[in-house]
Amino acid sequence: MSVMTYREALRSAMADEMERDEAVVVLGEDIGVYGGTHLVTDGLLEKFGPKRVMDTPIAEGGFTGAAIGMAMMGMRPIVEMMTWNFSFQAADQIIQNAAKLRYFSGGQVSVPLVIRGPNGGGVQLSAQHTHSLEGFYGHFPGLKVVSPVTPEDAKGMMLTAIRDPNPVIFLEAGALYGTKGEVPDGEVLVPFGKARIAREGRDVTLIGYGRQVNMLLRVADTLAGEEESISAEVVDLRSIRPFDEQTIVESVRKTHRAVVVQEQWRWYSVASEVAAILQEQAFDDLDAPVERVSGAEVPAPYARNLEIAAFPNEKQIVDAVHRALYRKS
Amino acid sequence: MSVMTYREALRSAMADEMERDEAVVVLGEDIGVYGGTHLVTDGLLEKFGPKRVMDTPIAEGGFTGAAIGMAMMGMRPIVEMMTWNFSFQAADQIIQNAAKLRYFSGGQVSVPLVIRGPNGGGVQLSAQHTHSLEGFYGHFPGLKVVSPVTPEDAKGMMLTAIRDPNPVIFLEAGALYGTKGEVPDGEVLVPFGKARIAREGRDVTLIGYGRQVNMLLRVADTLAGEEESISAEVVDLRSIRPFDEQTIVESVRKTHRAVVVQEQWRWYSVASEVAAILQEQAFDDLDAPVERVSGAEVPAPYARNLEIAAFPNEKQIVDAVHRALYRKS
Amino acid sequence: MSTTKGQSRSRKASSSDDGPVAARARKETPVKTTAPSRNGAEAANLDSEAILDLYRKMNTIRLFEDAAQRGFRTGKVGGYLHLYSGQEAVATGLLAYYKDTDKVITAYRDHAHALLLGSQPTEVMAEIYGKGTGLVKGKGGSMHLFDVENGLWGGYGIVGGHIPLGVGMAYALRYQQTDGIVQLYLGDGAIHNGAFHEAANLAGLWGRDGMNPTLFILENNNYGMGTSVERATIMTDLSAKFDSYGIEHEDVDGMDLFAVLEVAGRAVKRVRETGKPFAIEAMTYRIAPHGAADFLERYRTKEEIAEWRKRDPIGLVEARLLEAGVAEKTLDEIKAEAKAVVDEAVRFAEESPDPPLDELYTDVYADGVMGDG
Amino acid sequence: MSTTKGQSRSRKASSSDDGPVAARARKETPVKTTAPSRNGAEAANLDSEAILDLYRKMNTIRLFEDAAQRGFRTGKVGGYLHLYSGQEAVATGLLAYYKDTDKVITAYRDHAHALLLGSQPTEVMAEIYGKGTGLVKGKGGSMHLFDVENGLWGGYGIVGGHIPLGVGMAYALRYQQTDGIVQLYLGDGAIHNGAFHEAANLAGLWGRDGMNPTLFILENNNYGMGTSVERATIMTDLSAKFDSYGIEHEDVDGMDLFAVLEVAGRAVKRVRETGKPFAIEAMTYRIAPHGAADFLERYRTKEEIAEWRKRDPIGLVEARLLEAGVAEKTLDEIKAEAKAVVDEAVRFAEESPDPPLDELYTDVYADGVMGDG
Ligand SMILES: Cc1ncc(C[n+]2csc(CCOP(=O)(O)OP(=O)(O)O)c2C)c(N)n1
Ligand SMILES: Cc1ncc(C[n+]2csc(CCOP(=O)(O)OP(=O)(O)O)c2C)c(N)n1
Ligand SMILES: [Mg+2]
Ligand SMILES: [Mg+2]
Repeated sequence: MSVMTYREALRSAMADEMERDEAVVVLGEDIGVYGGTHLVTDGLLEKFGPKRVMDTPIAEGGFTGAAIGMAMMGMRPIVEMMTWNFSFQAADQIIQNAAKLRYFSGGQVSVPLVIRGPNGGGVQLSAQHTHSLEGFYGHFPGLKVVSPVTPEDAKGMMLTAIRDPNPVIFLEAGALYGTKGEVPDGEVLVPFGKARIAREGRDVTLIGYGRQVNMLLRVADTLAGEEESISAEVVDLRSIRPFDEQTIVESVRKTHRAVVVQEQWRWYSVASEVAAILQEQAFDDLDAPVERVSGAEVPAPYARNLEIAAFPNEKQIVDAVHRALYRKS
Repeated sequence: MSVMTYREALRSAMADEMERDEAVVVLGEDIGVYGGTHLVTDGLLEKFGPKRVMDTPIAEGGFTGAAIGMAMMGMRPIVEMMTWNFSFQAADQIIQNAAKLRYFSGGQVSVPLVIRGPNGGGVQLSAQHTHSLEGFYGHFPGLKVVSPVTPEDAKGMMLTAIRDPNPVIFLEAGALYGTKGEVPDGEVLVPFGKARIAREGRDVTLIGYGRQVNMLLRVADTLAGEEESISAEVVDLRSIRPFDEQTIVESVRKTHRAVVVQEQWRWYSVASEVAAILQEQAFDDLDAPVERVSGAEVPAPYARNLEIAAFPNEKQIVDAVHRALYRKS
Repeated sequence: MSTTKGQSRSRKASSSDDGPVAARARKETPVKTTAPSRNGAEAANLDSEAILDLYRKMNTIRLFEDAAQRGFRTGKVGGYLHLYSGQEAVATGLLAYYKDTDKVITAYRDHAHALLLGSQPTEVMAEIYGKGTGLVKGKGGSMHLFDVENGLWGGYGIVGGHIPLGVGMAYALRYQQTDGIVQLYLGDGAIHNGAFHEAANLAGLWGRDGMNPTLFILENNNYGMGTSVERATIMTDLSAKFDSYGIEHEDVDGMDLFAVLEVAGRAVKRVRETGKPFAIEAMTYRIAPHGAADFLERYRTKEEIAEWRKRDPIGLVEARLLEAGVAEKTLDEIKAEAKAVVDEAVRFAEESPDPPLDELYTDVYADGVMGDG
Repeated sequence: MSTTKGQSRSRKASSSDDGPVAARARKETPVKTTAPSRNGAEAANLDSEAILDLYRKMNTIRLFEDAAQRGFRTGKVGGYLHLYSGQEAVATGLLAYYKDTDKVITAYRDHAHALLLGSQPTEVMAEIYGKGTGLVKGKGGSMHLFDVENGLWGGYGIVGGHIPLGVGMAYALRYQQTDGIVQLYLGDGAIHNGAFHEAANLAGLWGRDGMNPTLFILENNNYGMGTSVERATIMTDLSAKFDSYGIEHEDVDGMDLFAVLEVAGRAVKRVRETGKPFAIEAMTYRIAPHGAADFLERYRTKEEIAEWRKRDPIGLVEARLLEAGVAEKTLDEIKAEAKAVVDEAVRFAEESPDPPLDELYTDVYADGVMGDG
């Protein structure tokens, strides 16, 4: 075990794999000479040289497409999206090529590609620079989509992503790059498609992923401290596609109540799917509707007070829990 | 009333509005000289000339962005996406500019834009040319997203779309361009955000949009003809954003059972949201889980037999209804 | 000859009203080599046997496309169907220099490329028919032919979308220290798409270090669906657009197999040796409709098509062979053989079974997640 | 002077190892006019009053940016903050020719454009502070300044994304039969983005019929964030990339207000009269970091910054004014006035209230659907 930041965890996973496998390269904007706008790739250029750590022009569609071509040839490129907000310019490459190539080539081609970068808001970047795209990419067969929240998962899931023979959309919690945590040394891979019980509980299941998980843990403390103490189980989904239905269904069979929280917008989202799954598979176990707490149905505003109001907060979640338990707040 | 095809209904709405309002122009690939690859715009160039009916190069991002700029200046451009599959190249313009401009300009700018074209599969166009993008675009605040199925709605909703001061994603049922129906003469606008009861029923609510609605009506006939006849209500959502929650909730309060059908993939989709809404707002009225029937979780295949197997069919829907009524098929 | 030079010149000339810049740009591009090269064959040092073989291939392609078209018209073939008829000299000449370390990538007009690279005509036709015996198991259809064993890496349906892939593949070929190159085909319509420009800039940039052996082959058939070059851009000297990326380029008469062979030989050698990209603009013409469902063809005249038919690439080779003293009978035999190959392909396709239904769920992921077999 | 010519030449020259094509392309572009134009002012027929006014504006911009930077460093300003410091001569010279039928659109480095177009410094600063009194009510922040009354149509954060908008706006201006033009600003990094190429091709095409009065202003400050021009493309003569779209262009020393004025006057007149696009490449430099959070600046040396500081655009104007006999005292007064304006802007911003919370839900739709007020 060693303590490292979320940022360092990602970097060490990439560095380890680059050491291990010549086929792994990194490309993106300002990841080399500049050191990476979030310093995630800092030092890799010095260590692995310009043929393996490639600064690119501002052409997300072009270099993502080129990385797909490299992957088709058996390389294992890691593309840095400086932020996921810029990936709309690469949507055609990601959705039409990376996700579907294996299928329309009748299995002749595979695309071992990782596309990674910060996702989600919270630092007043306003409308064009604030998106939470788990559902957006999770909709498409052929892609894998993950969203780790702890440094341990950041490293373990990055190792898994790089070795995965499929295109992986790796959504990092941009607001957490600096947060520290224990990370096992060496090659400890965290599998995709397995949710994590971040805290055990009996009365209600709180479901989230990415930086919301930390808020859910705080909320669980609050609830435990209430007069009529509420024991909340917290599930970190971790992986959006493939998705671990079993863990959330089993948790709800136990707690009979669920609140799902996300930063992204409500309509046609991860929370919609979670509610749909639970009513499908735990219909008779649910004592209350699955509650959803999502981002405000508006483009992200700039002003600090408005931005705070646009994202889920602890009070909203506590209120949702109370509704689910038919208690008044 | 006059009988016209879905294609003619769209064309007459555009022609009427172009007659009425100089600000309305149409642009896209091969919509003029060629007549439109689906002949929807056929004749408009001859009638309105090249300044109002503009053939563009193959640059979806460029001409969609240019249309946004025209709309900002008070024009009312209608962009034809030759098919919606090509809109991934314009995703950045649609999602980052059209949807958000009004917000990040503090209300100084509006974008009266219609982007229209065929959506959905069914004619063996395979993986890159088969998408059903209601949920994909419906996720984003700032956009309106509609999907008419009858010629009457095609015309009435196109009139509404062109006069709407916001960007409208107009998803046409490509497979139905040739189907005929009665269309009221003159300016009969169909409002957005209002679902349509396509058939009244008592025992189960079948929910869909676009070409699935026709299948749902056939299924309703089948169910009515069964030994223990089942009376199915069919709801055509018509509008994906804004969305009419009231109509589906009221229907389910009456029938206590719902099956939602879509061509698009299941994960993070319209059907997910419908199930989530119903369990939220009709929890105590539901006698069974909301059943979802979606497209197979694979990129669209080419072979006819595989493509047929990839889309929802009547048998799957009947089976889902039987499950919802706890009957065996 | 004069016809094409007329055609091609008039096409280039159509930008004469584009103002001085375009005019200058045109002037500045390397000397055009659209003039026929009598000694293209020699330059490509091909003996008449080799030429007869290319002639055979061109005939096979033409007859294959005619057969596919019949399949579509009779409802046996679905989806989209884009024919190569009229453009045979381009891919035939370029792929004559294919080496087994090379990779080929193109758009949806891809039947000829598969046939020329050695895919079985039976399996190509079966794919077009959507049968389980098809090149990609009936999953992709006409637009998505892949045969990676033989160097064909697709087969793509989104205009511009495959271009960045080809440039990345070329990087990989050098990164992996092979001597292979990528033959990257694109159309005149695709050059206006942002994906082309972003990819070409990367090719030029990576080529500076010898890391981008991409041979761009711009098949200028003067139309993107129904939109002619001069209606899509005012700078109609398309190859000159490569100047923006430091990529040298040359034009060639794409109807003349021998001219193509000559340029192709030089270009392939150069790209292989330097690891830098190069571009060839082949002036050609599709005598077929854009797609099998392009019935009206309002965007061009019967006369224009007739003019171009006079310079049918197969006819031109035929004339040259007869001139060179090859017996008419020999050519008839070759045509008959080509027909037999295509007839067999059709029979195979028609008799082949549909893909098994469980194929629906395979090949989604390379590891068996989410129901993938 | 020589410094910049050195700088700018060396920058252009950096493509000398790009092979003959790039070399040719470079040769072929119109004669560069980066040489200082002593009589720029006259050409722009500006009396010394007018020049003093531009000098005032440049000082206001510089002090405004310094103040915004302080706000960021002291945590009063959030998000991203991109300063214009060092590039003042470009927008100041170009917008001196702004006419009220014109429209201006740029990227996120947009404070100067707002100030030059007449937006209230108080409201601009308040926007940067995220206050309800801001130019866009605190909803957009530094990157999204809009003041459509004064001709500013944004303020965009996605590189390349605003370029097609500007081209479409220009079409509308002619469609609506105004004599307005669009001043469309973009950076050297944006020119490698597909959105630029697709939009420029449309501008050239529509301009053929006089339907595209777009003046492209390429602000080449030699860096896209930390990536220098020569690390982003091998064809470093960026203005020559407009040749692909039949768009004529001219280069100018973007540090020299008078050179900019001279070129701007001609270019604006020409675009207005012809309805055809034109491009200006202004060689300039940001002495500020890319964004206020760009602390390390590993991608350039202190020496390089120092070299450019010698040609600070404000310093150059100052020298010219003193030379022309303007009293030092006059200049000091102007600086003091500029400082007062900026101090007032900061005071206003700091004392302004946050936006009311119900503003969160307004301006989503133009017609109160879905909870929009
Ligand atoms: C992004 C995108 N837009 C539109 C289309 C529809 N489309 C298919 S082929 C074609 C014309 C392409 O022309 P060109 O590149 O010249 O190739 P050619 O068909 O002439 O071989 C168009 C517009 C598409 N497939 N992809
Ligand atoms: C599509 C996209 N990719 C990446 C970014 C991140 N980014 C913001 S500014 C910038 C550099 C742009 O450089 P340039 O166009 O030269 O403008 P300058 O900052 O020099 O004024 C980058 C890469 C972005 N905003 N949009
Ligand atoms: Mg073409
Ligand atoms: Mg720059």
